Amino acid sequence: MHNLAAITPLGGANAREDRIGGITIAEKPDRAMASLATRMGRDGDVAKAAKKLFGFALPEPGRMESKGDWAAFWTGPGQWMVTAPFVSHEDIAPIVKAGLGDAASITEQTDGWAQFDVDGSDVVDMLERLCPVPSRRMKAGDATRTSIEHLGCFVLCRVTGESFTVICPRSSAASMHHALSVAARSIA
Amino acid sequence: MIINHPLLGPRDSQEFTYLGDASLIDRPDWQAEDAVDRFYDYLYERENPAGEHRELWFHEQGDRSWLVVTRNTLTHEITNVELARDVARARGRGK
Amino acid sequence: MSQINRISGGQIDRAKSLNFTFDGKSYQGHPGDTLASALLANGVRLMGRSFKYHRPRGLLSSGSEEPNALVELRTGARQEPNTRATVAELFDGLEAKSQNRWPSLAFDAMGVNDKLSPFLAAGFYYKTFMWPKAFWEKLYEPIIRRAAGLGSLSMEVDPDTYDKGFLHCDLLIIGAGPAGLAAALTAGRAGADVILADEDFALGGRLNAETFTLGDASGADWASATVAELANLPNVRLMPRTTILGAFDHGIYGALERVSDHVAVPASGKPRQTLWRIYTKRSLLCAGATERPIAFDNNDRPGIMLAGSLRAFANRWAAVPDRQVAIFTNNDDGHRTATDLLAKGVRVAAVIDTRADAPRMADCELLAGAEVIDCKGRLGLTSITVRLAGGQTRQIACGALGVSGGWNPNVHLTCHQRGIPVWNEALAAFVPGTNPVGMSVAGAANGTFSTAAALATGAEGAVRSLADLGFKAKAADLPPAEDAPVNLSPFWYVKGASRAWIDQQNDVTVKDVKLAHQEGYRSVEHLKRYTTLGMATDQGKTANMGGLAIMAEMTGKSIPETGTTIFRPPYTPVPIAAFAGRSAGADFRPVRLTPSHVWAAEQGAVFVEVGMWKRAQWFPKPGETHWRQSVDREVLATRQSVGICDVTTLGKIDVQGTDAAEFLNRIYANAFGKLAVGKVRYGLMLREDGMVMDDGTTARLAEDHFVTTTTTANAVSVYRHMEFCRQCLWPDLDVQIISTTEAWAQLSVAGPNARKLLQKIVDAEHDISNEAFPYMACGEITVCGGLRARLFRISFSGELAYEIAVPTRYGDGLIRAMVEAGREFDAVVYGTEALGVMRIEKGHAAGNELNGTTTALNLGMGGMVSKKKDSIGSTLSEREGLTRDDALNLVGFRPVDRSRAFVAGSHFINKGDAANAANDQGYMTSVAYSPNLGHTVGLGFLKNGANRKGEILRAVNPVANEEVEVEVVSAHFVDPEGERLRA
Amino acid sequence: MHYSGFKVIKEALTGHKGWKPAWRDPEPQDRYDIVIIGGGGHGLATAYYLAKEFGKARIAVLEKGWIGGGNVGRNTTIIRSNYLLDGNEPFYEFSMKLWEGLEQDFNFNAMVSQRGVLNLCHTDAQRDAYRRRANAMRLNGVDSELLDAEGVRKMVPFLNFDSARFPIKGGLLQPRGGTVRHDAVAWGYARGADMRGVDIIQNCEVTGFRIENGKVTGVETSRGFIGAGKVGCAVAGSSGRVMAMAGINRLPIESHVLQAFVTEGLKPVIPGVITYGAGHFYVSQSDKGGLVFGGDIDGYNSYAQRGNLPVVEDVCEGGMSLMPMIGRARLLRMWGGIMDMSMDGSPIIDRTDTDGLYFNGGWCYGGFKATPASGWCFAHLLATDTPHDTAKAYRFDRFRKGLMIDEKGMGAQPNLH
Repeated sequence: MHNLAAITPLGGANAREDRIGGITIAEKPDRAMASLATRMGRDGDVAKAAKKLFGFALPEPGRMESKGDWAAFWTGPGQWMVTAPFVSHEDIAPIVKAGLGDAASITEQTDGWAQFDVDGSDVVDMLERLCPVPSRRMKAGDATRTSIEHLGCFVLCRVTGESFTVICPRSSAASMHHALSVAARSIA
Repeated sequence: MIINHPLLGPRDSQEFTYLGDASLIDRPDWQAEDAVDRFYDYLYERENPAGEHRELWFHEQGDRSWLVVTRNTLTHEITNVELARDVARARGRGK
Repeated sequence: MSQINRISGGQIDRAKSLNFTFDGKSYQGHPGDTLASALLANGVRLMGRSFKYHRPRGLLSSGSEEPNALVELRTGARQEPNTRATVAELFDGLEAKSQNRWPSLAFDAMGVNDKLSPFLAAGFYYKTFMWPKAFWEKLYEPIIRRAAGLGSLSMEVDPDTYDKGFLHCDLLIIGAGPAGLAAALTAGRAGADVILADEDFALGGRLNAETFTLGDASGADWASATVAELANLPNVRLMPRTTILGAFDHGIYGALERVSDHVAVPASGKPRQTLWRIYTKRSLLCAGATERPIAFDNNDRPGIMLAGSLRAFANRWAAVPDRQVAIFTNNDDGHRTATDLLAKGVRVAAVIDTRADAPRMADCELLAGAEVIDCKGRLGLTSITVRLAGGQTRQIACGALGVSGGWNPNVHLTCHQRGIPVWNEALAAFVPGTNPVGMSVAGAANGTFSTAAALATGAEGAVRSLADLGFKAKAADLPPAEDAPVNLSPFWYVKGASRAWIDQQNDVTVKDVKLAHQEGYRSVEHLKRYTTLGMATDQGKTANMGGLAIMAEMTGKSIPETGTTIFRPPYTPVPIAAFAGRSAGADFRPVRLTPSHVWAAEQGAVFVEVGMWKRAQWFPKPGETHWRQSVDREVLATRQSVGICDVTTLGKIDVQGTDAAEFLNRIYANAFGKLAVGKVRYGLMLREDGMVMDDGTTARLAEDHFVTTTTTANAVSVYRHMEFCRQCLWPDLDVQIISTTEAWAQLSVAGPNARKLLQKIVDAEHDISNEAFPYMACGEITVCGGLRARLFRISFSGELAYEIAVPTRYGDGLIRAMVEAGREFDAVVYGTEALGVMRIEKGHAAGNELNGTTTALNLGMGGMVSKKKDSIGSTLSEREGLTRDDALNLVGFRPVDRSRAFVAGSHFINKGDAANAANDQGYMTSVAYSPNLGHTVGLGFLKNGANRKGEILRAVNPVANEEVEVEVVSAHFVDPEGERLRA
Repeated sequence: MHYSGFKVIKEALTGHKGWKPAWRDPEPQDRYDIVIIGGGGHGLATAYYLAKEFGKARIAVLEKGWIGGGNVGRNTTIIRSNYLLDGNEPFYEFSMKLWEGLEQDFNFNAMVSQRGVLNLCHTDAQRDAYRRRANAMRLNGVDSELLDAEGVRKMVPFLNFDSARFPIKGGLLQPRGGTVRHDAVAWGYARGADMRGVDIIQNCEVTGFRIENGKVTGVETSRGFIGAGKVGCAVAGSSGRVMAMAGINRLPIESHVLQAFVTEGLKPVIPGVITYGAGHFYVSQSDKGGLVFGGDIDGYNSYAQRGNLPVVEDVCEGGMSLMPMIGRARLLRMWGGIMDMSMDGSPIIDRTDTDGLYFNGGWCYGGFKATPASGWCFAHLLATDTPHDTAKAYRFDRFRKGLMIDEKGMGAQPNLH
């Protein structure tokens, strides 16, 4: 076991969680993530292998699927992000690679991103101050890439109208956290 | 503007980055006799129509697809949106 | 009671009083008041001064079209110039000042302009102030600029915040008058997602200003009952205090919500205003109409206002400018004002109607076929002069005059996509022509003026709009309402009038319009620009039609032949801060932080902006007082022992697939096919025009797996370019790319002791000796007891160097471990400044050299552009202009007198030549003080530089009046043979 | 009629009865020696100089709408000659010198106001690039100054020095840069040309070219055929449309929309022109008090003369980052113009392959400041068939030959220039 300590995207030893009005903003460094991109002409192989590895079919555009440890959301034609608990899947890329073989290109993405769970009954009021996608109309399992305050990010809907995850480039975690907090305060 | 993404539905054009005329797909043959002339024409000359224009947009804050958008430059009306990869293949581009 | 002109009734809460001041004097009003209504109630008619002639002015209107009553609202950093008193909602403690006057509103020294007005006719300034030439800037313009503008900025940073947001709806209803409310009821009950927006704080539009009944209820009561029902529908969003400011492409509307303008200070964390971008499937414009005045001599005196506004003040706000009023109209609607005011106990001296056959509608004297030709009362109206039908004149005492020239539909938003309104002869007004796609118009905005018609067309409009979307809506059941026709005889200005104001704020008079015609400025655009008609803060809402009508008369053409009045966004002016939202000041753009940021901040690093990144520029040590001391120390220590630098910011793109090598072959000028697994190669990327786009290293981790790096600045554009090549040029290549820039914390370790240091970090099973891991090797390793990592033996500094990458969360831990491990070598951590010094010493091109106009040939890398394969940019790089013999070459420079320094941006001039453009030999791109060499070193582009080594030139810097003799040398100042990096 | 202060006083005292139309409204003749298509700034200036400096007669300017209704009437009025490259700098300096004597020359006060143009820099690399440019200007005999952060603070203390996302490191100042009342430029040239016999024909849209044996013999218009010895095309954003009528279907030009903005009138706060180096924002204050500002083009091909919200917001964000004290100033009006964006960001003044047809275009969004020199150089080319010394580089074939004049180094992507 190596001896290097990890820090969170916001720079702390522990994940940060804030409650502003009815909204909770929680940093989530405990999810490992890898990208999966279908090799040319290997769609069928990918579908099969993915079903076997994850236990579900890779989701359609704009959607997210999950089962057990695994979740996946669509990111582009023939491309997905796959996530699993960090504690058990820190080496997520080789695990996925092993399952997909040469049918897909797998790239470790865990630390490329900062994940924030935003929850609360008025979370949509907050999100509509931040991003152009219609968060009010998003249903559980909807997942899309968009931008918030000039930052490219993914917005995933976990529970319709209540729970979302915002995933942004790790280096900008502080700016994203600031943007989320300001928006939460303005509706608090 | 709103670009009706073939896979994702309507999206704010602010999520996209614009390149220009879709003829940029038709990159000339480097081994042609008059390759320099062809490349010059390909890269520098534009029809610049006042009306229907096929153009390339990149869904930078989205799924990273390049799209070919058919848009009227007088009214900004968009009549067709295609994945550029499909258009490129249809125009005979491959490997 | 001090509110001497407060009458009975109205929609104000008399139980509560609000204190406010105007020009330092204290007054009281009530909730429901605007600043304008409260001032009127307090007997204040004089509220402002005009722009050019500084004429005393009062209210013209009761709404957002107001041209005259502009004030500086609030004080200190919240001071808000040019605020229309008519839309400023009264709050307790409100402070307002009049503007554009000195020393006081009642006595304004600049009022002398009014006396000089014959000399200040339209466009006078185009014809004079030209002699002597120097006087324009020294004398004339400073005087003009001193007189410029209306209100003033505080010059302080606004303490309030602004929000932005995005809304989506099926139907956006713009305006909550009778048409808008009927539409909202219809659409809301049908279950559609509806947004109903109105600029007013009270929804209801004219229903709140009129005495009509809707069924059994007053208009205002019906409006509030309807609003109450709508508020209970979850699919309807009511947005009072929200102006739809513009109609943009594809059904996108901009809206400004004034969240906190009705309170003294926004609540903690709340924005002052929110700018909404509303995505609509359909929209229904129910924006009502704006009344237009009739011009007559001195028609701008305080107390003269639009008749509809006069009755709005009386009915809604229970305020009148005076207890004795008169009405001047060319249409039936003007008479309503008389009726309503009489009902309120206000004396109506007469209704003057330009129509000879005017009906007698109000219970007061009617002067049919008569015209108001002049009036008295400089600071407030005292009387009007009426020319009776028979030609005789009559003086009528009054303190207020309501003027109605008819109503213009508020077509503004229909014009925002260059739709052109069409003329309606019966209304003598423009009505919507081509509307933006998805927009319909209802009610007065569409020229259907009666309340019944507004209700009906609003409901029908909603039904039709929703039918397009597949909703089967049923028109809401609507109460019976007045359905009076429009009876109007066009009348724009009183013949013979001269100083009769058309555009009150900008002081454009009838004679100015005539002068413009006389001088040939006859198109609407020329008229507008020459006279400034319609260019004031009200965008000519009450002025444009009058100007157009006079021009039509002058040219002998009809109004529609003469032109039309189109409007541009925004509908009403919008604070710049609102458009910026949260992206202001330090929050202008997001910040990107490096993995070692926390550690660097602990060390007291000085940070520098590199694109969005904040990078450590240098790490000052105690006792270092100048940045050069820190940087020199970092450079020397690195070259003498070892230095560590966070280089995470370089773009990293993962390239995989069976065709990955071929793909790289095509996007880089040099070849990649034969790069062995476990090796790294430098790559030069060209744009299709042959200019260098970017450079970086590419490591082959497996047959079908590469990691390529970009410069920090170009990471995004290179990735986009690669996607373009992959999807648009070679769609069948099997290659997948994805950015991994932030997934890995990457540290550079450079210097003779780099390996020794690394060996303490890299786990023992990985042999990184020079033999096992030579220059340009790469591999996947583990560090610190099993953490997966990547190691690249590449060098930017020219030293023995590596870049080591670990998952980003461990980057902080890694730099701490490296610093600890490096203690025995006196390792330093260096910043971007030392990095820059070392790369200049080594002669590596960077951003200053890759400026988008340099070719591989310019950089001395022409040989890298392979002619054996197709790659982006190779063909056009052969053009004659890019391959000239005297093309610029990147070379090094050192001062002949080593004690002298030169600067980047200097130009090269041959010795003995005059320093001018014709003799320009090139320019210096990058300069640093080399602590290793003890003198300044520079890189630069020099004509035919490759063949001019040893030549002495002058590096001239005329902007600082400096020049330094320099010698042309190799760009590789340090270790030109590359022995160190292979050590 | 000569304009003067004396004349203004005289007319004021006699009821302004003596003012005559600033230019005539003539019927088109059958034939002219030279026909200029486009009654914008460049077209009118070309006609003016053809008549005044090159002694040409029988000249017409054909305008499809009203003169001055295009970009000369919808820009942010900035003049400057702070260019880097040899292909550009002498030309823009020639223009600047013409501005400096323009009003006396054409007897119309265009309010040429040289209050300085200050370009801010926010990184060392930007400062180095500005120094190179400042020196290039000096080597061309043009005024330039390089300010450090303190110098900038002294000059414009109201900028955001304390909480800026991108701190101000200095600036490139051209003291002679400034602003001009844009409409007056069109009108002044029109009046001056008209006085010298040029026919300015408004509401006369060119609908086609008559080309015989490879030579232009005239143009078809909405008011009939008009014969011409030579035809000069100066139609900016409409270049593609007009040249296509002459069978030239492809040009190194794209038409894009540029938006500009003006606030309500405010008491003077901004001395000259200030441009932000870390965002898309530049601003000046007009003599009427409005802050006139703009930023980047919308970025997509357009002939619609209107833009969209993202750029409005982007520009205002830049403004609020640089000078937050303007926050409570209200944006009064926004408008869009069609920019003839060339492939290297620099213009074209050249002959075409069709004998007798000459082209002036590709001004990107810098055409206003170029108006006098563009007119003069185009007149030179039309009159002498040789390029003016300062406009020699503005050739069509420079792209084919690899002689681009790319100030920004953006390459063949017009929306980035």
